[in-house]
Amino acid sequence: MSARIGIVTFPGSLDDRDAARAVRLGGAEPVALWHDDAMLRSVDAVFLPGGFSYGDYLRCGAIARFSEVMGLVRDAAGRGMPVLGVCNGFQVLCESHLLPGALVRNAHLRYRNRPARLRVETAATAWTNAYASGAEVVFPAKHGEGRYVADEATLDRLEANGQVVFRYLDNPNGAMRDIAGVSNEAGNVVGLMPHPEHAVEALTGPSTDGLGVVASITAYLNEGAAR
Amino acid sequence: MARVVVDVMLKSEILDPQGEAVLGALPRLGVNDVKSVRIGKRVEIEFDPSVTNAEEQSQIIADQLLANPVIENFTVSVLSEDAV
Amino acid sequence: MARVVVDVMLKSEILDPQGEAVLGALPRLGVNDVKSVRIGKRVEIEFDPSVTNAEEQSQIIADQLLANPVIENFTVSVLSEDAV
Amino acid sequence: MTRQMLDTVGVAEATPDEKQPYAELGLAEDEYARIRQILGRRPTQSELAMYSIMWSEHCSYKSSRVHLRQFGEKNPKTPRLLAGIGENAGVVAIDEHLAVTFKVESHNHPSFVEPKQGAATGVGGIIRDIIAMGARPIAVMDSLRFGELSHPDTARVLPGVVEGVGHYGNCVGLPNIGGETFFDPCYQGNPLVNALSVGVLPRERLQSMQASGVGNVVILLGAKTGRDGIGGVSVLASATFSDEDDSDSRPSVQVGDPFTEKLLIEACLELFDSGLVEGIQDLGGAGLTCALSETAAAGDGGMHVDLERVPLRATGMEPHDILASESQERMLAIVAPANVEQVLARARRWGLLATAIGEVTDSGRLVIDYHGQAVVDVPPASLADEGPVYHRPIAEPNDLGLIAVDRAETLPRPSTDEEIRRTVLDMAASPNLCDKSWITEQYDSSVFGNTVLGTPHDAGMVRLDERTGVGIAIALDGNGRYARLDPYTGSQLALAEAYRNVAVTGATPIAVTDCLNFGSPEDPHVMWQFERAVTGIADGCQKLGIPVTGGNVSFYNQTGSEAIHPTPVIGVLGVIDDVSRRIPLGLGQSGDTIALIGTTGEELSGSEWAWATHRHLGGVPPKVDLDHEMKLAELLARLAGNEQLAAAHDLSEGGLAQALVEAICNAGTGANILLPEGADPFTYLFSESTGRVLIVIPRGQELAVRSACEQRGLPITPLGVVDANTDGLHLRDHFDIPRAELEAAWKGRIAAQLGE
Ligand SMILES: Nc1ncnc2c1ncn2[C@@H]1O[C@H](COP(=O)(O)OP(=O)(O)O)[C@@H](O)[C@H]1O
Ligand SMILES: [Mg+2]
Repeated sequence: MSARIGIVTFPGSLDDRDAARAVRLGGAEPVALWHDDAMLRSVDAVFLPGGFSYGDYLRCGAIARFSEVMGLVRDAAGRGMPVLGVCNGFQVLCESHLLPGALVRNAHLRYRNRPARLRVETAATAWTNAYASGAEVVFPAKHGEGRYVADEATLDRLEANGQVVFRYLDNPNGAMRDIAGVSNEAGNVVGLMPHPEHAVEALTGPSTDGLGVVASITAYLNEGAAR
Repeated sequence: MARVVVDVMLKSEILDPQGEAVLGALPRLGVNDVKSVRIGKRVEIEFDPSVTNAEEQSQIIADQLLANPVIENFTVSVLSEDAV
Repeated sequence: MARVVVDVMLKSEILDPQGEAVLGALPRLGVNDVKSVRIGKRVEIEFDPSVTNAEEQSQIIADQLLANPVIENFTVSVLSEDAV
Repeated sequence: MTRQMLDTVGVAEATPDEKQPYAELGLAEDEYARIRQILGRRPTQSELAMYSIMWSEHCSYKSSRVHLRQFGEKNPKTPRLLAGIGENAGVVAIDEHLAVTFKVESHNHPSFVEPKQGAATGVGGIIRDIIAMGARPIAVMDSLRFGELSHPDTARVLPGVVEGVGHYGNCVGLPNIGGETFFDPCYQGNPLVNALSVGVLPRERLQSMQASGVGNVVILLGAKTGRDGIGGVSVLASATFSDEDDSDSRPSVQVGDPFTEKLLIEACLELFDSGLVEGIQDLGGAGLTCALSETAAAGDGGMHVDLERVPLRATGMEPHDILASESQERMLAIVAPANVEQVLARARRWGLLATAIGEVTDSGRLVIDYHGQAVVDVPPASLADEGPVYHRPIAEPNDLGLIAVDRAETLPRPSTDEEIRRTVLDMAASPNLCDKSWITEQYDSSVFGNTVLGTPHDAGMVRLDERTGVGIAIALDGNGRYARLDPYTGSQLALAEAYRNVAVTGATPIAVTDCLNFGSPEDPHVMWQFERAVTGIADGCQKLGIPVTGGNVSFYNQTGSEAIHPTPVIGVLGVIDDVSRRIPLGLGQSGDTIALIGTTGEELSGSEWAWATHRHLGGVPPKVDLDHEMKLAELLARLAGNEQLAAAHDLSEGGLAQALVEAICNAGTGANILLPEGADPFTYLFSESTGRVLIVIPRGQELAVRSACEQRGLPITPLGVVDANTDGLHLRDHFDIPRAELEAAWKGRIAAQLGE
């Protein structure tokens, strides 16, 4: 049976359909989750897509944190369920304290849309195990508030624990230590600013590298099932 | 050293979608008695100790740079003027 | 009716590129004596007249929603508490 | 009169001699007289506000209507056209299941006053037109014109406009798939911001704006109503209550809330899919006034509204304020009584306000009550359809003869290889030809995952259906300079360019939308330009066999007596059966052949070269040959279908030189070019003769492509080869320009000029 990946739609989510397409192209089954529903529909993993949840009006992701579904996601993540947040989804995870740090206004103050070259720093997460550590991938990066910040002690800890998952090769936003994506300590929760779900078809994306994310979660879940 | 605060708020007749979004989220925190939320900018300006006309200069900065007169109002307040 | 203002500012150790940009633009206005500019948010909350614990509620709102403790500090001030 | 006393229909009847500020509201004396005649009494304040808005140039098209009729008369008949001019946006069939709706609209003046919000709400407004047809908006485009790039006010207007276009589109989740950016001093005080949106719908989901079915409920969806953009109508307040000048009653800028717009999109689509609405209309320029009168007039002719039910954002709003407000992100739905509960529930689920404010009647009148008292009682068609029609005087500008003989072909030209080489670089760095990434990087181009071609391609292309691969391409083009020289030819040049830009992607053009940006219609010279431009477009579309499906007129783009160049902006929509067969911009692979289709004449008048190097505008614009354009489009579609082209690029401003620069800068390889025997290098590189396309032919296809051209009588000239070993541009016997030097010239100009 293929893995069931829940994709959350908040009011203002934009990439929910695209995330579902990526999941489908990667051979898993997308399951729509609604922000206001108090159920996770027995999904095996959760994907928080990009967009502007609640308009991103106060701070990106700040209001989405209070949704019904995030309460469930927080509990499930605590029990080890894999959770991925992309762009706005990453912001929601940071605001929900499921991931360390915060995402603030790009240093150059503009929204910028460019393909980003990234290095996969660790394959030891639920969402990156299909890549080789150190592999180079290209995902579109497009955001106005994607500069990753945390205090120095936190950054040192992330580096030491192998929680820096993706690093920019050409830092597009001033992120500290070129960080594009991080994980929690257990490695089941991952967030990144660039969009793997927009790099799944040669026809529409700068690469098809994003399929690796779906391959990773599928492999991770299969392995779990086998155990 | 002079510290000045410039508060920039949207004019009352201008839609403030940020404020509306926060207002809409408050019930989720269990807060139900708020009538309105408006969100603006707070700008803290720190002048060189030698400056004596910090307020005047801040007026200029606020008027020309910090506020967009078409949609925003501002107020200038001097926090401390202990210039030598 | 109770009106409360919550000021939210980036922590001092967090780079504020918007403030830097304003600072950088000041010489063009002929202002050269500014040492620093920091830009934050000013949130004006208006409670229902019946509310008696506006300050307390504002603390909660600020702490949980208006400010992100990883990067921001906040202060709450009650402007008028002429609730009946 | 005091604020407490409502100007009701009864009061109006009782006080026939009350002085009314109709002139301040922009109504002529005879128009006011006609209103009195229609009503058989003086209008109430609210009615006066409604007539002044609906009979304004913006809403009634009173100066343009007599000319725009040509579109209807000359439009080729095509079974593809499911809805045309007069609807919120034209709808064209794509295949037996899908249809597409698209339209371009201006938001020029608001974007000058408040660039960011003006541009943002321009995008928001055009998106709602698309929703109103029953479609899901799937992309946006923007056509922007500013004063000189180096002018200080451009540094205010341009970043604001771009931020507004980007912010709104990005937040509402629509990819920006292209547009144009043009600088000319004539736009200094009148920047042009034209926004296009396109949407897709299953054919059976097409919606109408009719308020029919007596007893059906009128529901207002979306944002609360505030004092936004209550332009002229504030006169009513000031004229009547002169002693009370609080800032609250001043008209204000409209602020966009893309988040609410996104909720409107999703909620409306759910309502359509569940068959819950009978009619739908967006609230645009004239707010409730327009939506109520248009839906009522299009339906059974009667409607009753309780205005106090409209949710308000501001205090102290009077009935005429509520009716005139241009608050954004609102729609009006007509719903059967049995469905009202469901509609309200769906809206609630999306966190969207929805309020029943009235119902359809068979009275033949639009009756609006405010707390039980009638403030409006009018025949709705008198507002919506029976506005004044002007036959404005027309006169050819007297300077045209002089301008025509002042030909750019006589200007001094670069002659040595070094001078020509320098010119290639200077032109590439000129504001109109330089790379626009600083702008387009602020736009999301890939959300939805269906963008097949976006910036910097000649046209944007999106996939409509993942299973069949069917897609559409759209290009948006205009050239005010050509139109200034000759508005008839100029508008056809814009049409031809947009048509060709669609064709070079491999798509087949099928429909047109247009935004006509002009000066004051009260100036007979401007009216002449307008008439010529409309005729040019109508004739051109008739010839090309593609209908004009809708558009927008923007007059009064002038400062004092100085009008902008007449600037028709044309959007052409094309269809492609399989988007994987699209032709990209670029250079293909090393060893591929580079060739030019079309004929290069000596046509430099109105060209970018004449302007950029001599600040010259004179002569007659390049000739248009629409027969040729049709053959060219047919050829390109065929070659794309056969996968016989590796790349293609339309030649436009800047001619062959600029097309080569762009192709090289968007490819990893270089171009090794040999100009044809006897060609004058300068003319060949910089002439702006139309109907030309630079193509790249994969190895082994040269003969097939050549014979396909010859069969159609299309001249093809081999120009050289793609060469991995050539660095940048190698023009044999003349000069080399290494890639680094080309890119340094072409890129970064806008950022540098804006100090970033
Ligand atoms: N304001 C804009 N918004 C979006 N795309 C733009 C804008 N300005 C220019 N572009 C894109 O930049 C590219 C070059 O523009 P242009 O030279 O006008 O193209 P063309 O001459 O083929 O019409 C095109 O892909 C166009 O869509
Ligand atoms: Mg063009």
